[in-house]
Amino acid sequence: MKLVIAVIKPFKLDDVREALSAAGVQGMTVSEVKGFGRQKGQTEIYRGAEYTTHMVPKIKIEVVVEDGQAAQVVETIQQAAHTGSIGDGKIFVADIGQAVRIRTGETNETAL
Amino acid sequence: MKLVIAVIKPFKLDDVREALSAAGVQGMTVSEVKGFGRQKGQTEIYRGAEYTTHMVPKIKIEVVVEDGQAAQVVETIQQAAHTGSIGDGKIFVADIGQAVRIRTGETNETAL
Amino acid sequence: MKLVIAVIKPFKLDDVREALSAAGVQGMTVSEVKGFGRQKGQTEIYRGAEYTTHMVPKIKIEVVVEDGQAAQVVETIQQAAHTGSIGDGKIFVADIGQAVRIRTGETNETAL
Amino acid sequence: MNFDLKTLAKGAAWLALFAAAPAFAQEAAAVASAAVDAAPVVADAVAAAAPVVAEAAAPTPDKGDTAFMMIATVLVLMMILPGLQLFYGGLTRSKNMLSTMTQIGAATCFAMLIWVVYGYTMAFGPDASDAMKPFISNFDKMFLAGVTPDSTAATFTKDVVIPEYVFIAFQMTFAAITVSLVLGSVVERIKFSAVMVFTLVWLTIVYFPIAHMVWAAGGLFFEMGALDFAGGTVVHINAGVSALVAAIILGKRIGFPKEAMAPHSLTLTMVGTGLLWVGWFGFNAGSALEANGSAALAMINTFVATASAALFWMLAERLAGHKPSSLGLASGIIAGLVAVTPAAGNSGPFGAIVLGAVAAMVCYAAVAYLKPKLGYDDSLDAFGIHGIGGMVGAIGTGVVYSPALGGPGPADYDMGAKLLVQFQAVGTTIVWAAVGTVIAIYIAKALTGLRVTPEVEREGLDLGEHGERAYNN
Amino acid sequence: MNFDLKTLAKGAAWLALFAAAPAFAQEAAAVASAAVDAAPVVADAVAAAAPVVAEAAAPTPDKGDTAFMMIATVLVLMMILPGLQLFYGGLTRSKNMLSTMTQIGAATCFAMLIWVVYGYTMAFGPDASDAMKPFISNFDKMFLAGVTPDSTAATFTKDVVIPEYVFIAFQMTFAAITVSLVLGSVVERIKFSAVMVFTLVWLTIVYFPIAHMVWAAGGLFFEMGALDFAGGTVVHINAGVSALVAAIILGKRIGFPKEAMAPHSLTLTMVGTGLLWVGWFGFNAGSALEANGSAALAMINTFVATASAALFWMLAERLAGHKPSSLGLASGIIAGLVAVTPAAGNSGPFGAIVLGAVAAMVCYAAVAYLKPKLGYDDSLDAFGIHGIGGMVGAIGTGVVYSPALGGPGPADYDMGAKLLVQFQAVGTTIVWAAVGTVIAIYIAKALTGLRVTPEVEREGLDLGEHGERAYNN
Amino acid sequence: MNFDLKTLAKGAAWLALFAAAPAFAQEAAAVASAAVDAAPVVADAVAAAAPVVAEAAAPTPDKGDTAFMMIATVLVLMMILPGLQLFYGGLTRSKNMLSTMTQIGAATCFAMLIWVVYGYTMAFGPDASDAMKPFISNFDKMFLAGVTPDSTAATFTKDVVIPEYVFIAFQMTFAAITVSLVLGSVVERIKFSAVMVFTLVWLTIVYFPIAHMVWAAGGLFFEMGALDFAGGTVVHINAGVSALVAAIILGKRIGFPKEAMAPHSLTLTMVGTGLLWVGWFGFNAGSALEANGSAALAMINTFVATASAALFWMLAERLAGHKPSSLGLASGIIAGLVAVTPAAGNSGPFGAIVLGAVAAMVCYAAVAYLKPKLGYDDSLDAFGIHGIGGMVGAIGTGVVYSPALGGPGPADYDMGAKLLVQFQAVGTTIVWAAVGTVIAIYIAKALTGLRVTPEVEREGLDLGEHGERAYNN
Ligand SMILES: Nc1ncnc2c1ncn2[C@@H]1O[C@H](COP(=O)(O)OP(=O)(O)O)[C@@H](O)[C@H]1O
Ligand SMILES: Nc1ncnc2c1ncn2[C@@H]1O[C@H](COP(=O)(O)OP(=O)(O)O)[C@@H](O)[C@H]1O
Ligand SMILES: Nc1ncnc2c1ncn2[C@@H]1O[C@H](COP(=O)(O)OP(=O)(O)O)[C@@H](O)[C@H]1O
Repeated sequence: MKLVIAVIKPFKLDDVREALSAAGVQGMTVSEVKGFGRQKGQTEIYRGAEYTTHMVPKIKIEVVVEDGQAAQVVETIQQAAHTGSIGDGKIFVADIGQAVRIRTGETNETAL
Repeated sequence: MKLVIAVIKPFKLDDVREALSAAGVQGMTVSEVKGFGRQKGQTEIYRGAEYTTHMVPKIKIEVVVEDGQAAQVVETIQQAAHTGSIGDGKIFVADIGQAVRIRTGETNETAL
Repeated sequence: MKLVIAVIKPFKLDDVREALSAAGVQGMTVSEVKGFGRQKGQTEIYRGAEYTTHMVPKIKIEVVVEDGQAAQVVETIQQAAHTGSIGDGKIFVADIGQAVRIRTGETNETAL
Repeated sequence: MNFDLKTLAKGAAWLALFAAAPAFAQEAAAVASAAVDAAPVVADAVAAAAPVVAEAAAPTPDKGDTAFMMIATVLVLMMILPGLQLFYGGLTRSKNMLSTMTQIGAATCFAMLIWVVYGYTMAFGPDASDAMKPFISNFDKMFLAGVTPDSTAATFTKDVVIPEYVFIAFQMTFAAITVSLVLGSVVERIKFSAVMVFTLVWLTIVYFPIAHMVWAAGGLFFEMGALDFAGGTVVHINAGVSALVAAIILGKRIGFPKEAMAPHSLTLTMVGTGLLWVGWFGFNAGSALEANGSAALAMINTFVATASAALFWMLAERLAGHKPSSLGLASGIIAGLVAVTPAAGNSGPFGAIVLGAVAAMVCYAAVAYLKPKLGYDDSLDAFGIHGIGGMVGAIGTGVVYSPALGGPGPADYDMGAKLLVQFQAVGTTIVWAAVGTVIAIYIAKALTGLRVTPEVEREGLDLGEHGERAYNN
Repeated sequence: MNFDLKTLAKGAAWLALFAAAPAFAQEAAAVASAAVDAAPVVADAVAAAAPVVAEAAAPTPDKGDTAFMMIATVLVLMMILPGLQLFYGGLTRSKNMLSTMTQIGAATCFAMLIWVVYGYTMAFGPDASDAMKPFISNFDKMFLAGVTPDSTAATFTKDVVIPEYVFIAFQMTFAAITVSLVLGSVVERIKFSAVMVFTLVWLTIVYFPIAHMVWAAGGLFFEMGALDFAGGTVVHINAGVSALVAAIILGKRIGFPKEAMAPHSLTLTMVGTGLLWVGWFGFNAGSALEANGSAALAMINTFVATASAALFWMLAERLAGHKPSSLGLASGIIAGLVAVTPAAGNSGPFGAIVLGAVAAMVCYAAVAYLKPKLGYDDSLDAFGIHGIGGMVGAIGTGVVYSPALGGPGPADYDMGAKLLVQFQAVGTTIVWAAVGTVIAIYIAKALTGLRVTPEVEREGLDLGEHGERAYNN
Repeated sequence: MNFDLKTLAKGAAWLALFAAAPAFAQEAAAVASAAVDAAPVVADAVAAAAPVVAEAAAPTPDKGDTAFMMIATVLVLMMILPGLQLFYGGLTRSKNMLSTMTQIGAATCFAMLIWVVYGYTMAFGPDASDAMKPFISNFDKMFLAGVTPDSTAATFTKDVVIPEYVFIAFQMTFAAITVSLVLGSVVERIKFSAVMVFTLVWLTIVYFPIAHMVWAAGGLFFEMGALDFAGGTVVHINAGVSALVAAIILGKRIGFPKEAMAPHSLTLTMVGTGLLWVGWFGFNAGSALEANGSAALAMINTFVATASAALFWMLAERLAGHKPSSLGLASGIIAGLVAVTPAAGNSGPFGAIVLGAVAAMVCYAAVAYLKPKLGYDDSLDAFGIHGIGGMVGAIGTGVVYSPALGGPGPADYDMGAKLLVQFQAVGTTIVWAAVGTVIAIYIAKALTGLRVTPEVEREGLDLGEHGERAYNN
């Protein structure tokens, strides 16, 4: 199985989730992260003290899929999360050796 | 070494942590995430406007263990986090090639 | 490519980020996590009720780099995050099979 | 950008004005301080309303009244800062929290300055020509010319007066909260600079005239004998209708209604609700202008009508098959307060309880069913609660005023006739507010562009318009 | 489910009542407005306490008193909304924040309606039969029958009166806050519907009678000459004991005491603490019913006793080997306010300071040592602070009242005798409150099931009972 | 550690004192209650200032004044708890929120106890020897000896008095807020125990004397005829300068200015701002000591000067090329309130508007340009806003007081002379405050170590000093 990790712009989450569901993905895990990269953060000023946060709010999506499904999932995310402007984010793919559904004890593909 | 990733119900965290300690796990890293899956989120209504959040609050546990320990750790988590109802969560296992303890510079097994 | 995962003390984030930039890392993803390990949490008391949180606030840094760069990145983080006191944290390295830049569709090394 | 210039202009303008002020004051000093009139309520108060020229024999304020009115004034300020800021702010998304609070705060400050420069004289100054009289007063009291710590304002009781500065301050807070209420429908997308321009224009062409019509002797509704104890027409219908019009012109928020836009902190909304209720006693009881039985009646009504509305809103939620909610409690409290505003001193406690219950039910329907059907985006339901609730209150006041229902009306009270008057006042207010708002909003649009860019809207107005985040670590 | 029906029923019931009300009022209109009595303090106030029939020669209110009492009333409301909501809510877990605030808010609204329908007449209405007199008044003033803006209520000074509506409103807030205080021990697990039923029953069988006993001429404790300036017995002992009984019947929260249940926002608890202190001046000084020296004494005592308790609670924490905490400061402030309530006008400033210090130490011990030992789950320590603090205050008042300790008692003050009376009053209140609460809680249980399901409790009452989250993005 | 012992000591000390108190009181009881003097304003008020021995023919308080002053006192408390706690706390990082709120809360409580023990008599007690008279009163009123509910304090109007307990309480809140303001520059790194020691010493050697100099007949500045209506010198310059000195001695926070130290909740800062504004009316209008035209003038000025300052601060931000910010609005509001404090009853509304505008511009410059240049770390800009704003206000008052500018000054007002006096008062205050603070801080350092360890500072004072977290789940 593959673990697809996607870091995207927060307001794109709904689109990506819907696209993935449409693509038959049953589940995913989402977390709020901060991203550092080419996209520069906003400047905030408090009583003249200027802070440029290098960190930009992002959403990280982790989804584990069958090996066969991975390519399509990456594709789907890339399209759904795309705006064309700097900071759209990344998709990374890693191997997962084992998966278990806690409720049933099912393992691997059947656990997803 | 193996990275065991478990997504569980928040109120199960204490049980899982204790079970893992009992099983000899020395450390773990925990984060608050939102989960999307079979379990449906609560419906919230604000002045008649209905929102069904597809995302359910979950806890993600990441624990790196020696290869030999992995099976038992997965087992332990699965039992401690189990309630039998939808949304109990998943456990995923991935490979870790290297580990370092920042404080001492120790590496791999000794770093855990 | 390699995914370098580092769990460090929150106040070390700036140092690490700067060190990594200096080392030529273009981007990274950061999240707030809670750590469980040798370092014990603070004791809080509310009206005589004592709570010792086993969880200590930590920062998790995830950075994907070319295979060749990994060793140096680990090295850099280890030095920048080091204080020598318990709870400095860990660094883990895993394999990444594929990387995509959402904005351009570029893949692998060029996507980082 | 726009704001930059405009603010500069404004700044300059004021400085000029202020320089001029003293001069003004001097000339005017000669003028005897004419006691102003502020009778909010019944025609037969006109007697008391006749300007009384201050002289040796002039009545002096009772310190009990002065103390009461000063505190009442402070309470109304608390309704705005921090009351309304929290009530509205809690309902927005966290990325727009500061923008909401800042728009309310700045509009309030601006309204105060406008008020002392020319608002007060427009609403409560000396009589204008007979042609203008029904709509505004004349400008002789610009810069509060001639007002001194000894000048007094009439109340509804013959020979009972309060310091004019207190009356000016009390009415000033009414102007400030009314324009702030309007903002509830446009937050999360309107530019800060647009809010400032809108405030200036809207107060001038909508609020000051309507305040004069309702509360000043000679005012249109006042002469008609319309019942409006504490400003249901001037404040709530006025703000609610203007909010609706403004929201329609401005258009919906990006993603509305598809995206979830849950309140970022109902906790703060509840806090704001509590402070609004607390402050509302200054608003309603204070409108008696005296610490007397009429104020006491207004006070108890402001308790029970509100309590009733809060519970009936939650009841309405149950009837609609939902859970009774905290936001329901809060919305009911506000709806009840709005409805009882014109009725405060014009109803018995049980008339007020029924009025509150009806207002809650109607406002709930407006917010939960009417709004989705019509599809406009009134972000925080300024129209659904203040507009609708204000109308229920204004009409209902004509009913509960009847002695037959325990109201303080005269034995020979003619409900039919009074209801007609109430309807006329409401109708005129609706039209006036709607037209005035169209003008004000389009002027703001011309000068500032009115609406933030989609990027700013998406990222949040706090960062985009003010360069700040409401919450950090 | 239950709530649905009950609320409906309630709704219907009220509408019926309110329809009936005016009729009532009319009949009663003939009745002269009998001035009510509210002497919280000493037996020799009975003089002032005798009902005075309004007539031409009747005294009229001083506007200074009226102004003061109206503001005092508003301040007490602020103690509840948002004061108590924040103090209690901040101590709960975030998943129960709205539920806590909503239970307090709705109970308060319901209490207000019950008060004007029959609560006021039960506590402060015309004398009942000699047999009933020590416990309740009669029902002639149901629906505030016969009360008009001109009716007045007596104070402790002969011929000094205040508008009856103001007195009604002032006392109404006392009923509302007392029942709200009880909720502190049951939040995070009690059903919203159960809270509503409990409010109705508990006010009727516990609060109204005890308020009558303490404050009405002819009332049991009043005739005994028990000292209770602002309601230490009626409000705090009463609420504290009821809270303890309710908590025991209801049972512990899931996971208590094993799981960490840290306050979700001590920041908000501190805000609530500040607002409670601020509002408490309306509560304590207002209980003088006049803007006079007695109110001034109550005010300064409410400052210094509280300051002393706050610091001594933190000192107690140090003595116990812990860090002085913000929650300690807040808890000390509340403990001091509770303890000084009965003593406010019955002590000199230094007696008050000592009283506050002692109350803080004792309450700290109760909360930090007694509670764990006994093992009950009083979620927010309503008993530990209001119950225990109230007892320390009630007994302590008998001590600090002595002129020998700088108190305002008569030169020939017999402390032993007075302490006996105080103990009797406290004892009776404890028994009455305990028994009444058992009844009220079991009725609520029968009608609503009392406690939420484990799933709802685990997920939080905000979502489970109200379908909302306190905090979103 | 230190705190442990010291608190213990303190605790013991008080208990001793309090035990002694009544005795004291008794002896003193013989002494007739000398009416105190509190003339904040002009020399010719000295007439009213002469101590009036209470006797049969003594004037009795007007209930309107008493009501007003009691509420004004309560409003000032609200400025501190929760007002200032939120304004300051919101600006700190979340890890120091409780520490900031607790330091303010505990310092306030401690100040209240110190005030009744010996602060009041030092500032407003009977005349001391001619040598001491300009600086402090004598100690005859320690423990409020001889004060009863019937004692009265003079006002600025002949034969108009208020209950002495009210005057004591009103002034008590001034002492409490002033020391709390100082803390704004040292939070996030000073030890809690150090705050307590500093409070004790600083009030004794800095605040009480300066309060006496400004407000007591015979006081240095008072006799000079310095204009300070509500305490611009005593409260704001005093607090601001002390804050600066304390911050410099204490040193910068770790990571300042490199690390981002964004306010953790501007939302709460805005709430605090609103409550401060609301409460400030008690502070400014209350300083008239009567519910009269002078209070009314102070009230309207407290509205318009503030509104003007808020908008001009945002204008200044624009001129500096930044976005107008919510913190700008809040800072402007505070700057305006600070500047209008001495001018409240000493200016016309338009003089106040100009004063507010100028104060905002100057304070903005001080905070945005001066501070970075000088490089000291005044965490929350207590000096930049209270110190600088206070100076602008004190000097400006000498200008706007002129009748030529619409001020209430006499026709023959000699601005030059008055300005000289104002400068002298300001200068003396600066020196006195600076020297006194150096002493107080070094004593605190000797006893407590003054500053927390780097570990505690890094982890946050909430956990390190109080063992709590402000926010949990
Ligand atoms: N090497 C990396 N490892 C992990 N996350 C990365 C890496 N580079 C970028 N990211 C994540 O992707 C986000 C977007 O990257 P950025 O360089 O800002 O824009 P773009 O994706 O358009 O090149 C960053 O905010 C960060 O969260
Ligand atoms: N394919 C997946 N990849 C990553 N996380 C998943 C995946 N499927 C489910 N999850 C996580 O597991 C949680 C539980 O899954 P769900 O389908 O709701 O119930 P169950 O585990 O009982 O089948 C989800 O909320 C989500 O966080
Ligand atoms: N086996 C593990 N798997 C995942 N994370 C771990 C593991 N062990 C420790 N950590 C993380 O590293 C942090 C520091 O570890 P700790 O044992 O406290 O100190 P040290 O790193 O000095 O040994 C922990 O708080 C936890 O977040």
